[in-house]
Amino acid sequence: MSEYVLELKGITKRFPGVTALDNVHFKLRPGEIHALMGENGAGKSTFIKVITGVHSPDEGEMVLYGQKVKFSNPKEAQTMGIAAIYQHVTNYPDLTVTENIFMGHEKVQKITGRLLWKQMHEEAREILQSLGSSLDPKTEMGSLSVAQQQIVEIAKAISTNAKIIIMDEPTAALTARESEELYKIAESLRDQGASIIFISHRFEDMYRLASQVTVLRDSKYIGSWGVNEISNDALIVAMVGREITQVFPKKESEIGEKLLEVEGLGKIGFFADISFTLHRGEILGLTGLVGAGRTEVCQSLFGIMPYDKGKIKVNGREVSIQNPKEAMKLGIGYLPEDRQLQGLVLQWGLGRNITLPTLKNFSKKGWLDERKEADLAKKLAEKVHVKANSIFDLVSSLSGGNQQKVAVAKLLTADLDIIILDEPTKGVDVGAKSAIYEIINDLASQGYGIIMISSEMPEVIGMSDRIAVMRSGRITKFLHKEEVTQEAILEASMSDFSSKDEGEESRKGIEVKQYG
Amino acid sequence: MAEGTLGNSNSVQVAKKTSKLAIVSKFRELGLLAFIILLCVAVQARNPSFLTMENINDMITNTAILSILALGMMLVLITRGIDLSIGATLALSGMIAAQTVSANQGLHPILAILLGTIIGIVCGIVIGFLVSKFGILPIIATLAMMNIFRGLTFTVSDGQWISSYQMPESFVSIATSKILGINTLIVIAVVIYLIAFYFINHTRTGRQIYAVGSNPDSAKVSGISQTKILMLVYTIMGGLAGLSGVLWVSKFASAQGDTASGYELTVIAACILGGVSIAGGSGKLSGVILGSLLLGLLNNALPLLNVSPFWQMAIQGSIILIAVIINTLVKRGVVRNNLLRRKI
Amino acid sequence: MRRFLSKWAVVGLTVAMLAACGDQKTNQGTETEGGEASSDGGTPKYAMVFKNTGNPYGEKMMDGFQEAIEEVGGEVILRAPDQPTAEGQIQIIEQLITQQVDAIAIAANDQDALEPVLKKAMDQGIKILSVDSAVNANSRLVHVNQADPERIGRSQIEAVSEMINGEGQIAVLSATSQATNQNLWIEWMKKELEEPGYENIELVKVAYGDDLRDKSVSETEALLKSYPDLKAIVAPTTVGIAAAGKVITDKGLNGKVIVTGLGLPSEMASYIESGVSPAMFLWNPIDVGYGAGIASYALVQEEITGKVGESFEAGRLGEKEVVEDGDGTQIMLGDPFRFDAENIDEWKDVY
Amino acid sequence: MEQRVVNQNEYVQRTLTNKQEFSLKKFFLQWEWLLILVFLLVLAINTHLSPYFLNGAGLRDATMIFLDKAFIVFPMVMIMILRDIDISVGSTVALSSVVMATLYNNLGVPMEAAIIICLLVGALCGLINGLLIIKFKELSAVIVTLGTMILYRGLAYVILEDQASGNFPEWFSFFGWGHVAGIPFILLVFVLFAIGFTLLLHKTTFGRQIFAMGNNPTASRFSGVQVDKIKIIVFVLAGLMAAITAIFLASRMGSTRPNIATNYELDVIAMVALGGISTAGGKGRMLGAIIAIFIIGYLQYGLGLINIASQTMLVIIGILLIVSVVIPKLNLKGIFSRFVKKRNTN
Repeated sequence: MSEYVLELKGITKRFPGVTALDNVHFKLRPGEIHALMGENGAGKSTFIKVITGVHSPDEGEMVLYGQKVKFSNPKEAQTMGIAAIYQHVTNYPDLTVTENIFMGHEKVQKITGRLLWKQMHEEAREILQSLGSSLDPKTEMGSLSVAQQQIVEIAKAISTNAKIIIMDEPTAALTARESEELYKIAESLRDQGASIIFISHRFEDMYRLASQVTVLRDSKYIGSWGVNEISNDALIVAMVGREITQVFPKKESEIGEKLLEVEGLGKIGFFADISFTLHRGEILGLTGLVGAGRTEVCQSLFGIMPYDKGKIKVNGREVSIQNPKEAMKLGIGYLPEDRQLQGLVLQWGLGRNITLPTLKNFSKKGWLDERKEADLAKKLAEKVHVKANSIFDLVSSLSGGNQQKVAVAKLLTADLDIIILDEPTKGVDVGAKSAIYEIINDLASQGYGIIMISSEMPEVIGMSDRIAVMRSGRITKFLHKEEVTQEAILEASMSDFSSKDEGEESRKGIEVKQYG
Repeated sequence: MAEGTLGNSNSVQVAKKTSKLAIVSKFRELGLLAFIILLCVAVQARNPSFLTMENINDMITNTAILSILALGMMLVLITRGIDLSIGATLALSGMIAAQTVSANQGLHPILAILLGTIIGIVCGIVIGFLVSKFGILPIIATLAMMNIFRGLTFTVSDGQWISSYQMPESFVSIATSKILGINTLIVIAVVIYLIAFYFINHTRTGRQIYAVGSNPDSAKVSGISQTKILMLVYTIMGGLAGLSGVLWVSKFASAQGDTASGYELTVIAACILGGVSIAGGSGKLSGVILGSLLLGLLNNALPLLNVSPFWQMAIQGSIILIAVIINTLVKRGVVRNNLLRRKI
Repeated sequence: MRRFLSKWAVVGLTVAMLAACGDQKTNQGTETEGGEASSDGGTPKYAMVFKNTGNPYGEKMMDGFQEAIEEVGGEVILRAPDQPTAEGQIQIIEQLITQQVDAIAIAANDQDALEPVLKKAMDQGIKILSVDSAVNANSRLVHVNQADPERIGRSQIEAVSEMINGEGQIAVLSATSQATNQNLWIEWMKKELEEPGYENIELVKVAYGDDLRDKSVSETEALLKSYPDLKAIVAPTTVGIAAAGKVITDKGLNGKVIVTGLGLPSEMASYIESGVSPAMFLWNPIDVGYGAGIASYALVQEEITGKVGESFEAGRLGEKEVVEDGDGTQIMLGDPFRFDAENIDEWKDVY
Repeated sequence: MEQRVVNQNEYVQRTLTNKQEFSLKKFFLQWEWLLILVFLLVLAINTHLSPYFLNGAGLRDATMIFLDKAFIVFPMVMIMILRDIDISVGSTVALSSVVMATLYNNLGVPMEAAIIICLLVGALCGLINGLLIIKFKELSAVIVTLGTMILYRGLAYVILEDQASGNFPEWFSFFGWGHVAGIPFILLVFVLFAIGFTLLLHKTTFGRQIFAMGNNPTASRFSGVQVDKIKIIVFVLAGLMAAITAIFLASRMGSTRPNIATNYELDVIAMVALGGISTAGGKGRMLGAIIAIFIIGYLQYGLGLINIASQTMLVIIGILLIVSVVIPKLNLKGIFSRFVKKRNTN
């Protein structure tokens, strides 16, 4: 047993309606960086929440340093030397870096319980320096960039002198340069004898860092390999679980006239020089890494966060879009990434959710015609095959996939031309996935123009006619269906225009690793 | 090599950032201070008797109670709460304390203060319980308790006032006596502030108050009990209100049923002026002191300037609104700076 | 378990509170002479509505009213809104109308705001009289006036002038600037000051303390600052005079600046004894209430109708006559009573 | 392979019912029934305590006493469904009425015009609240309206300087005192507004969108609901209704002054909370609030008839408010635990 610091056997975790983890195994050697790969919704995040004691598993056991353990809360895990850096940084924006690092395990004088600021600031400074950052520990957390906050999170993990550090998509929001910095930190931690679980669905991370890789798919354990034991393709198959061409039904729709033209769209701090066109019946895949600015671009198109530079033309007519209502009037619809927060009113029946965007369609002078509403809701809910008994079933009671279908149905009520889908299959089970693909294709063949944001390469490749790759706020490459390959996309999404010099370096670095 | 360069560039960035932020965050206090000084000069010009040692002393003495209450309110606001019941709590504890001392003249003033504080604490606990255990909106809970406490005050007083002749000299002298030549009220306020300073800056619990206000969710992950903190905060608020009740009664040598009705607004105003954020998480003692001083100053100066009493409310209201708006604008500025700093 | 706790707590809380109002109800009961019980319209009902609750001056007035009604026999109802507002008094009067009381004596928070509701009451045959602070003439039969405002005003100036032996600056610290009584009195003070003999007395300012402790205090302090050689402060309001007395005492100006005006003996006792206020005035609120009680009885018995010249036997106050008062009529209870070191002891515990 | 299968049952055409199935249990588990019960209880107790209570004319005219502030309840229900709160309404009443009176008395503006302007002032106050709230989202409605609460009343004092201003024309007293066919005019107006607002909240797209926002502001925004616009409208409505209250109140007192309608906000919030509008937003019915108005109104009236001291009423109303916000939370827990137990047994 001493061969592994951490071993999980047959972990199963169920949530109402969905099995998040199904008999998952995992072995972690001391001083290794272990990549945990899988598509969005494969169960990676749930898995680490189990390790860190946020969730307690329904089945299976966990062996830490050779003895069985059972965490009832995060603190226990922490004291046992497990620290996690979560995907969405969780910190105290109003407090100083030092406090964020030491929150929960402050240094206090034995008797008086007085906080020892000097020591904490000192130690904080040291840790940060050991991470190659010279942040002033006294700065407010809220004023730091995401990358810097990540570093503080890592510093926090170190300050608890954790033996096992879990990084959940740490590079998601970082530029190439920042990621590179992070890689170095991870390596130095490993060299100091810490074991690191590195969650990501990006190959470059794995190639760059990991010696071992475990793959989850659809909340099941697929397998564990040494990084150089397994070929890229085999890994993709392991992650995606099917020959890519199979799942995505050929769509038979011819591309029509221009619907949407975007010229030099920009918003300070989020994206710049975004130009592209969208045609009837076309599916434009918009990919790139999380935080590359894809969502921001589309939300600007939909009027959620108004852009401050550039032109938008709909059907050749120049328009300005200040709020979602205007966008919808222009025939633009948007399926948000986070359906629970942005997409649906969970406390409502699915019928009401479907009709919310277009209440005026079945109301006379603002008076609702509830019968008409119910009929329409029924029609659409059936059209997208929502699994439910009544349109009055609460959305919160539906599975992720069905919730997503309801969200899609919302778009069908309005008379739209352009539909923007932000991660349409995120956290959706395989069955529902292919159903949603079907729907998307139907829409395309009905002459809608579709923009599909997705981080899942197989999905993008399988669905799109054209693919725009974004990188830190800019479109770096357009790829046509024919020329598309995973490498091409990776290449484009890793090239870093923001800072030429280091961009070159890091790019080379990656290429080496890939062909090596 | 690469590491080195990275480190440097990083450090440069950070240095810039901190200095900028330092300015921004200092901005409010400084601005407030500047405003206060300006006001002083203006008033002095109009009425030379303003900046006399005696008047300053009066001013600070009158501000003492306000500042004590503002301190408690700051803690409540930091946890994203609000307490509208303190005026009533103050009246209740003041009334009961006064009745007690008038009943048995021998009672040592310290005991009176203790009694009042305890009554306040009880009131605070009730509110804390409603807020933390039942998750009732603080504003609703405290509005209701304000009614109840006020009603109880009238009830226990049975419509009577407790007048100065009924109070033993020892009790009245709490507010008039001097310690080391400084009025006791001021001394008490200072002591409380010193304790508070230590508490919120140098103890875990103190920092946890900020943590809960700043990000309740990660506070849970860090194993901080929100219930406990809320309980604590409202209890402290109640305690301070109770204490203030006794001081108030002793200061004016009279306890009435309608003592300090509507005073909670002044207190909240002081906090907001001091830059305590209603969104929770942030608030400085220095700010609160300045905020209280500014209001104390206004109360003292407006009569000296023969400003019509009817303008005072309007002035107060506008000052509050302006203060909070400026505050948010400054915050936005910071955010925007951070965005601009992001390279694309 | 947790749920149990919380549930239990709420119950506890509620019970505690209800208990609180419980005993409140009871001591109300005694005041209202079993107002709940008597539904038989036999005994006449006399109601008094004061400005606001929790005001000892009002409490004393109500005591006097009650005493009077007990003498002549009848049921007493004593009410006051929780804040000194007209809305509150309107509500109460509506309720009294429904209870078919025979007479309402009211100390008004607003001269005119009560007119509609009081007229409604009178239409239903309820006898309306105002006491202490009047309502306008067409919404009352008669006003029971604690003391002649002219005498109140003049006698305060006389007293002050005597205290500062005829020369020096004086200031007035009043209640709110709309308080009808105070304003009337201040008018008379000014008139008196025009009389010969006051040439050396200068009224420097009329300040308003709004009957709030803290405000009255800072107003007083402001007066002392702005007028360093101020000789006396005249405060024709109980809160104001007490606050002034307190400030003078704390600042050790005892003897330099004297305080006089109208105040409750209980509130002023310590300052009169200490000499901060050599003397001050007030009529006896108990007598005022008593007078109002008898007057309402007389009205109900149709002894008087509120016409000038009528007169009635006002119990221990002796014969009282209805006299003219602007466009209305009033019953005058006589001069304000002077309190000083000699007599304060016997009064400070009375009211 | 396995894929195909899934797809198969994906594509089995399912049908959903669009008929709301009626559950008696659910129907009777509504908060409103509890309220009606309480209401009857109040009537019963009062009738028992005071012989004057149960008397047609009395009950009818009692509404004239407490309905004035009730107008503000309607918009407040919407505001609290939106998870906001407006504590400046009392001051708005004061300001708008004071403006009206001053215009009429001091500036010789005809009363009709003065009334219109009064309404405008109220609306303006609401508009200012709304704008501040949407422009400075970082500030909670509490703090904004706290500021304007002080400001508005302050302005009222500036205008009237603590004087009362009255002697309106004869006909003006009709608002507060007039009867139409034996029914108080104010009651009629109230009923009209009650119906209007109930329909507005429960039968129109506007109302539907309010509920959406109360439950999930973000999702509403992404669904094209014009969040800011609706917020402003609601706050303007609050100001407007406050102005209407001001008119009735001024007419009732035949005059006005800056300190009228103090603490009205508390009474209104109490009514709304008692009406079962969840302070967390998103839930609640107009009907509940309307019943609550009459509960509190007749409770105060009844207690008044037995001459309960006003301070005691303060306490009782306070307790009523606390209990009304605590009870639902307890019930929820209770129902939930029972539900769970059933699960376990089955």
